[in-house]
Amino acid sequence: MDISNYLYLSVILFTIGALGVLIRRNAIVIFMCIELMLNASNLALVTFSRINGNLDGQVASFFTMVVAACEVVVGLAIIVTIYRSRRSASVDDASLLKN
Amino acid sequence: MVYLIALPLLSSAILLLLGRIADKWGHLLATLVSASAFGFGVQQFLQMHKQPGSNRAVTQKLFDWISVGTFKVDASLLLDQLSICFVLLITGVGTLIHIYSIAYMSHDKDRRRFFAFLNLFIAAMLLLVLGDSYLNLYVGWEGVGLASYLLIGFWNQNPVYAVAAKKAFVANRVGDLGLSLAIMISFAQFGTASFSGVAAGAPHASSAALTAIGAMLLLAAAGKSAQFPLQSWLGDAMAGPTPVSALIHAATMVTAGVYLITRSNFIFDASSTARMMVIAVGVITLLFGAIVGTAKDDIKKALAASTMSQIGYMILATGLGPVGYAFAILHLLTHGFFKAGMFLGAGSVMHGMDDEVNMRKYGGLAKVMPVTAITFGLGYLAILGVPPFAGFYSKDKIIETAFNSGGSKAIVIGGAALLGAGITAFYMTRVVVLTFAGARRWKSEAHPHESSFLMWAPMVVLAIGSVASGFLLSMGSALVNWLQPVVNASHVASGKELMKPMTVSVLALGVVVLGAGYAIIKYRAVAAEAPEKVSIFTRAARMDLGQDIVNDKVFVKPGFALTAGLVAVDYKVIDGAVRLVGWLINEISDVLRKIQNGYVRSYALMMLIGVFICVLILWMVTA
Amino acid sequence: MSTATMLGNDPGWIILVKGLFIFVFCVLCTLMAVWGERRIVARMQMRLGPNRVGKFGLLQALADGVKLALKEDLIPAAADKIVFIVAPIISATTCFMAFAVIPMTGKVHLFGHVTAMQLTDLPVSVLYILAIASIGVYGIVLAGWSSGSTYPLLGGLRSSAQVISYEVAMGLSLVAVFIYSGSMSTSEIVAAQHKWWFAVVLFPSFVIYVISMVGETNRAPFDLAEAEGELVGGFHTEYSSLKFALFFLAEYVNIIAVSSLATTLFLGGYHALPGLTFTENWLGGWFTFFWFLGKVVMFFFGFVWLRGTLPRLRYDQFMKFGWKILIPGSLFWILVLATLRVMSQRAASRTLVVGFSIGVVLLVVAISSLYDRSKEKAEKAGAILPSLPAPSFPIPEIPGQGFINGRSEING
Amino acid sequence: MTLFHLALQVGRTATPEAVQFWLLAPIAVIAALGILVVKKAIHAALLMAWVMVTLAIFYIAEDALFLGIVQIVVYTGAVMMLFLFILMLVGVDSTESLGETIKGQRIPSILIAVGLLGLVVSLLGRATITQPAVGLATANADGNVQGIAKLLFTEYVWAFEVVSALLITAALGAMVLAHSQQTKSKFAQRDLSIARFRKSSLGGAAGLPTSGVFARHNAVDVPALLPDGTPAPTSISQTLKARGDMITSDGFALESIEEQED
Repeated sequence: MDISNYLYLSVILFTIGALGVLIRRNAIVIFMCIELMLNASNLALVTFSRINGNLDGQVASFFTMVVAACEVVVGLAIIVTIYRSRRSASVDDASLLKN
Repeated sequence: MVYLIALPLLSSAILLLLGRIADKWGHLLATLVSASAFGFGVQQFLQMHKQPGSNRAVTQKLFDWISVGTFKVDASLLLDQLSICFVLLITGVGTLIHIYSIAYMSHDKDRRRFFAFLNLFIAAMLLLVLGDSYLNLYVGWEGVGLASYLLIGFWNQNPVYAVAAKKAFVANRVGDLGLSLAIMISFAQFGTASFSGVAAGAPHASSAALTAIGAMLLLAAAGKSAQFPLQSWLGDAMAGPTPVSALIHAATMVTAGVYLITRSNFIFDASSTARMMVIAVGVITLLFGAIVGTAKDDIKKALAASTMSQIGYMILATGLGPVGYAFAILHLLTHGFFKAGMFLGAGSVMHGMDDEVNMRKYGGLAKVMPVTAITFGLGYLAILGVPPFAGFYSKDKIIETAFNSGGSKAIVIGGAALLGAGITAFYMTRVVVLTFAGARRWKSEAHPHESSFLMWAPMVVLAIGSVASGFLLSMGSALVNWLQPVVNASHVASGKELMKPMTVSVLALGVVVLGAGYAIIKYRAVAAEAPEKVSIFTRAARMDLGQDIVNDKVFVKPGFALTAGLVAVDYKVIDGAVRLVGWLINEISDVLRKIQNGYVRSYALMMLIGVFICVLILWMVTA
Repeated sequence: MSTATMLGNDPGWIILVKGLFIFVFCVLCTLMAVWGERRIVARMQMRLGPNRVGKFGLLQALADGVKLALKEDLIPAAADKIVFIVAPIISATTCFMAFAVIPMTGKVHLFGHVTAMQLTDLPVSVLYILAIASIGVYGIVLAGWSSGSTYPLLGGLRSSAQVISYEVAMGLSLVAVFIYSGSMSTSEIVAAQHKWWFAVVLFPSFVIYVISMVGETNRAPFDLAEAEGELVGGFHTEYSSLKFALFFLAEYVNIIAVSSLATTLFLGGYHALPGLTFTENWLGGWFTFFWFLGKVVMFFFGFVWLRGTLPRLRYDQFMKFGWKILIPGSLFWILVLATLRVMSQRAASRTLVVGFSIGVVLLVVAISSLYDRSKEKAEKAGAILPSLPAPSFPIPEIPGQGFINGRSEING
Repeated sequence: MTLFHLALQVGRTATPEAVQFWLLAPIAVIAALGILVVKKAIHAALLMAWVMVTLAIFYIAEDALFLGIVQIVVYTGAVMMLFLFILMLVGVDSTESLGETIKGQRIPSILIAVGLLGLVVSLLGRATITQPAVGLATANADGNVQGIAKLLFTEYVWAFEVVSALLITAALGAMVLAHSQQTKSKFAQRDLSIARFRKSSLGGAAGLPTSGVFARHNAVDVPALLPDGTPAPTSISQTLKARGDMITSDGFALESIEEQED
């Protein structure tokens, strides 16, 4: 099997993730879509690692995972805080700064 | 050498920054500093005196001031034969006036501030005369301008005084513009602003540039020394306390113009046009000041007009070429003594007369203020040029030099100088007669009395100076020889003499006797009020020959019109453009604001579009 | 020949046979476990327990299963149907998957093949078990959420927080094993214990693992996800019939799985007790299976014993215990252990090692005594009750306050 | 054309990896697309988890064993569990209407996304045509875990430390953000029991009457009757009262004893 198929899959998943960020309103779902994008790039990294025959790509995606975990933890805490005061997890409602 | 400047500056800073804490001892500190500066100056002078003529100039570099690429200006000081004269005059007279002021200002609650300003002035003036380049001089130049402004407006609670201070400041600015232009031209022309650099370059420079620099320097000198056409501020500057008038507006600061021209002798030596302008300014001012002086009833203003006139003599002398410089400086020094002495005397009179300045309200004060009368009288004799008093040696030399300057113009200049001497005799006699002689015209509630020791002691010292300085300085051409290396007066005796010194002295004395005699006759008995019905000449003189009116018509009104025009242009064209830009941005923003809708997802879409564009470019590039 | 290469040579049908064996083993174990638990708990509570169905009631669990299967399958109206159905399936499938890497016997002959009773061996098989366990939690959490009811939701919430918390402690206790055995493969860990069991060498890790495995399986005293007294039945309140049976099955298979893992990691796996190693060759190596089974049963008895004796913890106490004692404790322990390990690798002298160990022990004792003292102080300081206005009637003595006579209070 | 080519390729090289890929990849894509359209966030989370598990399997297939397992432990086990946890705290029963509220958002988004996809796929097609894969056989010779560990603790040790600092900071940050200050001190059981006895009346010392005691109904929303026959409103849970799920107690009062004797 052609290894680049993984890359195509990665691109597809990345695009879907980006699209999800753009068209979903629930902040948590948007977060998931960001995770999807990160995962897709991880897949690309792992595949690159295999193509180049060294493990740096895997280490990079390992770091991506850690950073993604950090991001989720803080992001979800923010969502909870916002939800506590506004009773809504929709990103469109959090637009006080406009105008 | 740097301590000369640093000490007064430091003392001034201490007095200003410590505030009320220094109220008790501030004046003493200031006086002490001034006196020590004088002592230091004397020591320097003695040291210099020991050296042979060519080694006397000392330069001291302080620090690199400006260093941009190849363009370098050092902050450095130059103490030479010319500077030391000024240093001694400034610190000596300055110390005397400090002492005088202790008593004179003792009732003023702001005495500490006054002394702080005085010290600031001393520091700035010393910097002016010690700077070794035009740029350093400029710093001192501005410093004395500031000090003068602060001191004229010392009693700024009086709006008239504040306006007078502002007027002096503005008039000085015009002159300063000339100085800065001169510096710029010399930078452009010679690549340096140091005296030695410019002196070295001057012989090779084009006459147009030299004339331009000379004209600009003359403008600067006119501003600072109250010469025509920037003379109008000096009379109003009398608003300041009398010691200020004595120190700044008689003895030192106003002579800065003379110093500047003397210092720039290499410029004026090289440009006869510039020299001619100097002569013209000097002649006009000496007559102008003298005429104005005849009509003033305010004793200080009369003395101010006299100062203007005497400085006119000095400027005239500097315009007369190498030989004139020394006489200008000689007259400057003697004038410093007798004019300062007379101002202090006037202050003493005012002090005794409850700050009354109108001479018509004086009369017969010689009896109650003998010391003041005697010292003032000695100064009077000095300014008149009666032998053997100081003025005789200095003023007569100038008149003589004017007559001997060669050509047909010499007769005009000399005649004018002689006429000036006559008028001087007239108005000075008027002052003396009105103040000290005749019947008493003061009101009964005034109790004129002799001033305290602290006040009359300086007056006595200055009176001695006005008696002896002329003789001492010109004995064996002492000053001329002393200054010879600086002003380069090697060809003193060149050109044929039109008149012998003796002839000039006799002529001058005759003119003086005429003027004085007329004044005695005319003012032996006067009314306490100035007569209203007077000749048109008197009226013109009273109005300062319309100097303010001319200023107003020629400069101020067109200036206002120009400014108004510029404001209109600024508002319509420049602001209009700015407003147009603002309006455009506003309109564009209104459109763009719709993009900024507050929705995170829209922003994310923008980001993605950006990414898309980047990838698109990448795609096209790699195609 | 290492176990990994040996397993790599297995033909496909042997793998199938092994898979079947694991499945049967798990189900049988569950049936026996249910019966055993009820009998043991009954003994502890001075009862008899089930003894009607079959000899000693042995078939009781089977009968229960049949009954459950025949019950009506209810799906609440508020439930999210798909997730409601998927949840027990996730639970029941993932619990079996952990067994794939558990070595149950040593080298045995199976239908003429030399192999070991272990489906596969990965270099990271312990991590694999952790991964599977973390997927297994989805069953509980989703069941709680999808029921559309308050109590299951609370149970699901509790369970997700609980599992995340105790997985950290469990993972940290496993790190000690990895450090000591130098591998994450189960068979190699078992092989590394041929001299000393890790339960002895790494006693603190063993204790932490045992505690967190109880937390991980939601068993008493950590059964907060299904706490009957508070949440009715917790996450499975709305479940009935076969779906409930699946959760039931998953719970017991999970218990067996974590017990098996504990056996493998700390009790030498299928190896015999020290001194009885000759038994390992009996029955062509198959006797090792009984050693394995025996150890698992011992752990299971521990589970039952805990359930029979300990009351349930309050939720905050439980979380505090996990985060403030287990995790810092195991972190500290790993630090000490890693230091010791490096020392031994760099061939440090024995005195140095002993000295370091004594130092650590002294440090721990000092800290704990200080902690106790500060706690005592805090308790003393906090013992003063808010002084409410004293009532006008005598009230019973309150410990630490002495007898309060209302009237005398007012008069005094 | 490309699709056809790919299909041919599948037919030709039916290695286990290819089978696995063509089995799981389409499902993963479908699941990912599902995230875009499902209404309930929790369904999205489940689909997401599925995609992550699939990716983990792909990692393992690509000789990244350790990363695959870590993917499951970290992403599926921790991150997605955290998502579920928050979803349960925040709007359990919220379904999201999928209608777009921002004008000009959806269509351009889809267009741009599809365009980006096309561009990158096209770029990829150009980039990887001639490059044969090296494979990880040599790199993984000492074992995948050991290989990664070697890189992590030598070349990338600085990044490793920085990332760990980041992780701790993030944990602290999350605690600070999500922590809500308790304004009133909580009463422990002990305090409550003391407070019960310190009241002016000992009436409630034994606890509130249970609902349904002496009553003719045993539903929780029916008040208990006191020994004298009057209903006790305190016997009903405060929660029910707050919800308004309570029947007025007057109707349950018994007639007075005298009346009954009459």
